[in-house]
Amino acid sequence: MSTIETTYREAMRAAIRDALIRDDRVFLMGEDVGRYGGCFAVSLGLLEEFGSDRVRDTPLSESAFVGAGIGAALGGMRPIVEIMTVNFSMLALDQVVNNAATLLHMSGGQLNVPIVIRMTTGAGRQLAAQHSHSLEGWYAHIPGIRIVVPATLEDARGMLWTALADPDPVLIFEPGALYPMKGQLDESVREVDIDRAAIRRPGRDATVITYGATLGTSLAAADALAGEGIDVEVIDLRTLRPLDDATLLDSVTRTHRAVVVDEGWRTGSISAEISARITEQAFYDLDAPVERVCSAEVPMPYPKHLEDAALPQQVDVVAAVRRSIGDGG
Amino acid sequence: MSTIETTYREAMRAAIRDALIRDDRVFLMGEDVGRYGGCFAVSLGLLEEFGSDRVRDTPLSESAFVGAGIGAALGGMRPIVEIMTVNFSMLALDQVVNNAATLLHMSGGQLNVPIVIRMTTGAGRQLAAQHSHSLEGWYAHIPGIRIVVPATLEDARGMLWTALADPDPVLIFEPGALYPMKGQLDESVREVDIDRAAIRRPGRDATVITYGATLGTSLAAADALAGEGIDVEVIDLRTLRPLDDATLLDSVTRTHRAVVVDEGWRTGSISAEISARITEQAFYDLDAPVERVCSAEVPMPYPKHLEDAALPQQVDVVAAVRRSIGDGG
Amino acid sequence: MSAKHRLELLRQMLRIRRFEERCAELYSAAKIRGFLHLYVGEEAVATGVIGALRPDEPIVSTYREHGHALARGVPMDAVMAEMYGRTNGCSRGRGGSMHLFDADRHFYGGNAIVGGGIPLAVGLGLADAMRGSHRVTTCFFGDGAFAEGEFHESVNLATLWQLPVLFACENNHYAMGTALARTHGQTDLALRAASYGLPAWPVDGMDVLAVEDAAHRAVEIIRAGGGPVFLELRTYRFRAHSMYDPDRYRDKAEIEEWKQRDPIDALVARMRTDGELGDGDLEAIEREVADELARAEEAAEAGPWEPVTDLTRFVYSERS
Amino acid sequence: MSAKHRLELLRQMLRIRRFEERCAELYSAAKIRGFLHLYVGEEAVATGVIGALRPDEPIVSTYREHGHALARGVPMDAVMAEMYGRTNGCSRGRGGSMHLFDADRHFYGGNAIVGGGIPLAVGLGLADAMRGSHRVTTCFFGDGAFAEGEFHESVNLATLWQLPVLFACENNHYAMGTALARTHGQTDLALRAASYGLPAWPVDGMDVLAVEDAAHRAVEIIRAGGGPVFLELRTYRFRAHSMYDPDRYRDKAEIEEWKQRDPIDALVARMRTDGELGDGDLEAIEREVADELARAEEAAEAGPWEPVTDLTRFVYSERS
Ligand SMILES: Cc1ncc(C[n+]2csc(CCOP(=O)(O)OP(=O)(O)O)c2C)c(N)n1
Ligand SMILES: Cc1ncc(C[n+]2csc(CCOP(=O)(O)OP(=O)(O)O)c2C)c(N)n1
Ligand SMILES: [Mg+2]
Ligand SMILES: [Mg+2]
Repeated sequence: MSTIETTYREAMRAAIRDALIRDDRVFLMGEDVGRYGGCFAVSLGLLEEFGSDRVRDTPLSESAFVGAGIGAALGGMRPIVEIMTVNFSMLALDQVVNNAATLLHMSGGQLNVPIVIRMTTGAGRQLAAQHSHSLEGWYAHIPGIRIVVPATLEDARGMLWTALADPDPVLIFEPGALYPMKGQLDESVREVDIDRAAIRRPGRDATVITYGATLGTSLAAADALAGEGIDVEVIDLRTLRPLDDATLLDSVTRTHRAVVVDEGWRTGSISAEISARITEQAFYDLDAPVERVCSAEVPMPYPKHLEDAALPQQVDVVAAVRRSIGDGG
Repeated sequence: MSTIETTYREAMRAAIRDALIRDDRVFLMGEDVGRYGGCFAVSLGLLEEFGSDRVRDTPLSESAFVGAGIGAALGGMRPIVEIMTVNFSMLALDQVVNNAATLLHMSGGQLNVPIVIRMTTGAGRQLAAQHSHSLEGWYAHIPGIRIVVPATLEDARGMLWTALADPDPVLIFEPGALYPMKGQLDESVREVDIDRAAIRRPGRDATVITYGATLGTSLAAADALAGEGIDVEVIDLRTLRPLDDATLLDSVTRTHRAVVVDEGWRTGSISAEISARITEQAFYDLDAPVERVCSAEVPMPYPKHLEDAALPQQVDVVAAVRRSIGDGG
Repeated sequence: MSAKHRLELLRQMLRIRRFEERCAELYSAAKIRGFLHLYVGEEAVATGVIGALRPDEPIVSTYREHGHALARGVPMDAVMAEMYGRTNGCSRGRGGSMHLFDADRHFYGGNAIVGGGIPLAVGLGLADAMRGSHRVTTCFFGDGAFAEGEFHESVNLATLWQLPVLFACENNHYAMGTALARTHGQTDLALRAASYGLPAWPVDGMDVLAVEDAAHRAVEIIRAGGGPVFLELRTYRFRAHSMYDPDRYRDKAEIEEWKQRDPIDALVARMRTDGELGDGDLEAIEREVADELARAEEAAEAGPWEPVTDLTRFVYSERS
Repeated sequence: MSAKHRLELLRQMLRIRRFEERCAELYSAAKIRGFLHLYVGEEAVATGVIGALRPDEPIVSTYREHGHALARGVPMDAVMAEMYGRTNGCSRGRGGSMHLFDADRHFYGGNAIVGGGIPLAVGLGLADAMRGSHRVTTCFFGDGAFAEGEFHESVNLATLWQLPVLFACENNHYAMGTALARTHGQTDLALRAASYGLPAWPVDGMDVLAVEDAAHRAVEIIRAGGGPVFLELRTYRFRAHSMYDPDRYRDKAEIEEWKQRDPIDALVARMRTDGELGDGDLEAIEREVADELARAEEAAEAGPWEPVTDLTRFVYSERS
């Protein structure tokens, strides 16, 4: 297999470009996706290549253009709708919760909504209290939609096409902190499965379950712990709804210890759901209570030192794994 | 103490009326709260008594009138903003998540938002997929706001005044199915604490934790189980954010078994958070995994038999308690 | 316009009227549950507007949509079965009164979020525009919905992109219990719509011929590539907002005044003066409608319930 | 208008201009982080509008609000310290550039959700109206925000209830990289606003005297109980949208053209011809501004950091 050096941002762009080439029902729509090149430069150059009809700048009207994306999907298109940042998606939530997620069911199976909605999520760039939330886990509460979070170059490159092939609404959350991430990518990647979680690092002593921006944090923590002779398995959820319980439970029944790491606020987080499911289905296999490492429950403060303090750090993951092992010890 | 016979609806109305009398900064604002008398007749007669300035009909503009309520609160008023049904609150979520919940923090402690937002929640009236959600547990994920759910006549009568006295935003969720609920209410009730959960039925063998419309279901299940000699403690959370861990843990460490009952969808529900917290803090006191009884993960179907099948029923609670006890048995 | 055509308009309005009058009874008989919003008095709007559309032109409606569904040709038995919540209903019984759907007939519902369907119509229009089609997508919504942000954003988007969308605003002068003048600072809705830069004008929504004429002009503009059009259809609902509504907020005299302009009576009178309504014509239509309604009710009564085991079907598509 | 007053307007615009030019340098020096949106070129708007307000009249702004904060009288050192994220910042360092607040000076921020502050302004106006006050609440927002549903709902609400709100639309002809004509089907924003039923007119936002004059007329209407007013202030930002923006979407000639209309140069030229600017006056102001800026930077540099142990303070009020 031949690989190329690329970034997460370029991989996302390649995925969008590829989709626009492969299927003429596909189009990209959102604020500044065209002439500006995307607020995080993801769609840079696509307007020039595909024209303003298929790379469509929208007014500041989140509810209408997300709703229009749903309508276009009903009309046989395959829209990729970009919302700049998860916080702004609150303005379009009515369309997502009351229309995209319900139409198939309300219509008794008549109306599919094959829309893909992409948005940036997460903190780490000192953007403060209205630009730094991580709400993908919160969205995972809604039946009728699928939630995916690419954490690797391969998933950034491959998840979009799989999402577009899905007959139902798929939301892709892109951790803003990952856009500059560099690495090697297999050139042949075009689509990837989005049904299963992935074991990014096999291990025997404890299972760390995470996704998105905290995958890197968790892998670094695992390396650190390896130095102490603690062998940690790291699982990347990849899809937050529906959750791949099988992969999680198989791991936990082997390691008997689980730590969930998640950039969302702790209360009502996806971590809580995972903790509850593991406890429900593997209670007697657990040597220690499931640990959670989440963000502090605070609207994100601007200063770097406070933002760092609010976010899950490698030391927090290391400490949680140690607690889990100490506990059961 | 002298009591009166009243309904949940009348108790809410008395609470609003009382607040309008006690504090001239208080006003009620929302769609059809005035001339129509409230879509569920909660505010019937208040326009005539207090006038259209303080009982204010609004246009269909959820985002603007919720935002205007936040602004009025910043301006020194004590608004009670009514959103007809939780589904419609999606249109105002930007104002709740990005403004009400963040202003105090973003301003470094300068700006309080003493707003109260009331809305109807829940299913049971065959209103189908866009009028039947139970999202109060979902809202509990958001730091900066407080979430309360009155399940009794006393709380319907007393929670509003306490909420108005709170310097921060409080959301009151009123289960639509409870409005007709009749009963005796202590005439002297004016305000109630909203910090603690309440043990509605003491018991020794298992703890059922619930709130809102499923409190009745849970108490009925407890009675049924009593017949089998199973003594169930039933806790009414009352406040979903912040959760009163102490009361829950104290009970579970006594009963060693917990079942959470919640009308929200199971995945990412408040039940998941409670399950995770109990496991984290009382793992070694548990004789069985925490059980959850939630709604089926489906946009609510219209027909009665399907709606019933989607909602937590007494038999489901009974079965969960039996599982919990059988498990540990 | 031929007498035959007017007779068709009359038949259509009567189908809607009789269907809904019966629904009110069936609601009291607890055969129909949940929310039920009747269209009685507004029949000329659905009949006139949808009469001007081709059968393959998409329609997006509201929770007050029985009239739109029937005018579009969704079979009455499928609509009635839906009200009953049976699997032979047009939404398989899952939707009920507020969620009538019929994909084959390009009827996109049935939306119970006020204003929630408007962006969907813009999107359906966008899909056509991107395929180079000027097929008209019609969106029905009310005077109350006009105040929602989704309306503003949608009309701007459709105008900016010159999409083939007909905005059919059913101004029945009330949003539930709130009168037009307590919803809008400026109550001339056509005037306000025009400010977005699209053709917009008010129409007498109690006169089916005027509505049909306006709709024809509107769709001609749109099909010619002239972009979206806004019609303010001034009408009135004779009954309460829903079966829950005691209707305390309207003055009875006002209701009576509007009833004098009943669109069905008006057309009948006009056809009589023009000698277009022969003896027994009306009775004949009434009989046909009564028969159709009786059959619909039977079909609904006989319709099977969805098995509880299928509760979670249609949350996601079934993968083959 | 007195020469002295014009000199004040000049001083105010220069304070804003020099402050922001320095912020751009401090951003490159990594003293300021996150998003930084500069107002350079638009100073006449904040200076003219806020100059017409009383100090106790509330202001609601956007993420491009340094100019509004300085014009309102938020001390420059408190603003600079906020950009640095220090506890002596006007938001205690928690907000940064996009979230400047000063409750004592009735400056309500500092909102980074486009359009998000507009309903807040309506609410502040509602609070005053309910107390019988016609104190003017001013809301600044852009041409892009005009497309948001929250704008539509808010203007209708303010007009319907005749609230004392000044809608100050800063039309700088771009929403980030999207030109006015690609955001709006009808680009005459004042015309569209007028359709809501409130007084609305366009103003040359590059001429501080024209802005101040228009603002005076607007607040007179509002204080007299005439309800809300909408001003479309036509202006231009000389710099990129934010420090992240390579500004690929604007034609350099267009930028140059607008720079010919620099509001500061324009006022200086005018005062010179009117003989209102004595030798050294300008230099004197520049010196004072430079000193103020130097002191502000020192204060920011010296400002303490919030201890990490206080991270979760201000999520909820501290109960006494
Ligand atoms: C977003 C939203 N807010 C409120 C409601 C409750 N509601 C249902 S219909 C209605 C009135 C709508 O009035 P209008 O748009 O004029 O339509 P009409 O009912 O008069 O046909 C209201 C307030 C809703 N369904 N959705
Ligand atoms: C709801 C929302 N959508 C998108 C953004 C990202 N964004 C920030 S500023 C901006 C452009 C706003 O344009 P305009 O209202 O004209 O104000 P200007 O920046 O020109 O002063 C955009 C798209 C945001 N902050 N909030
Ligand atoms: Mg109406
Ligand atoms: Mg702009």
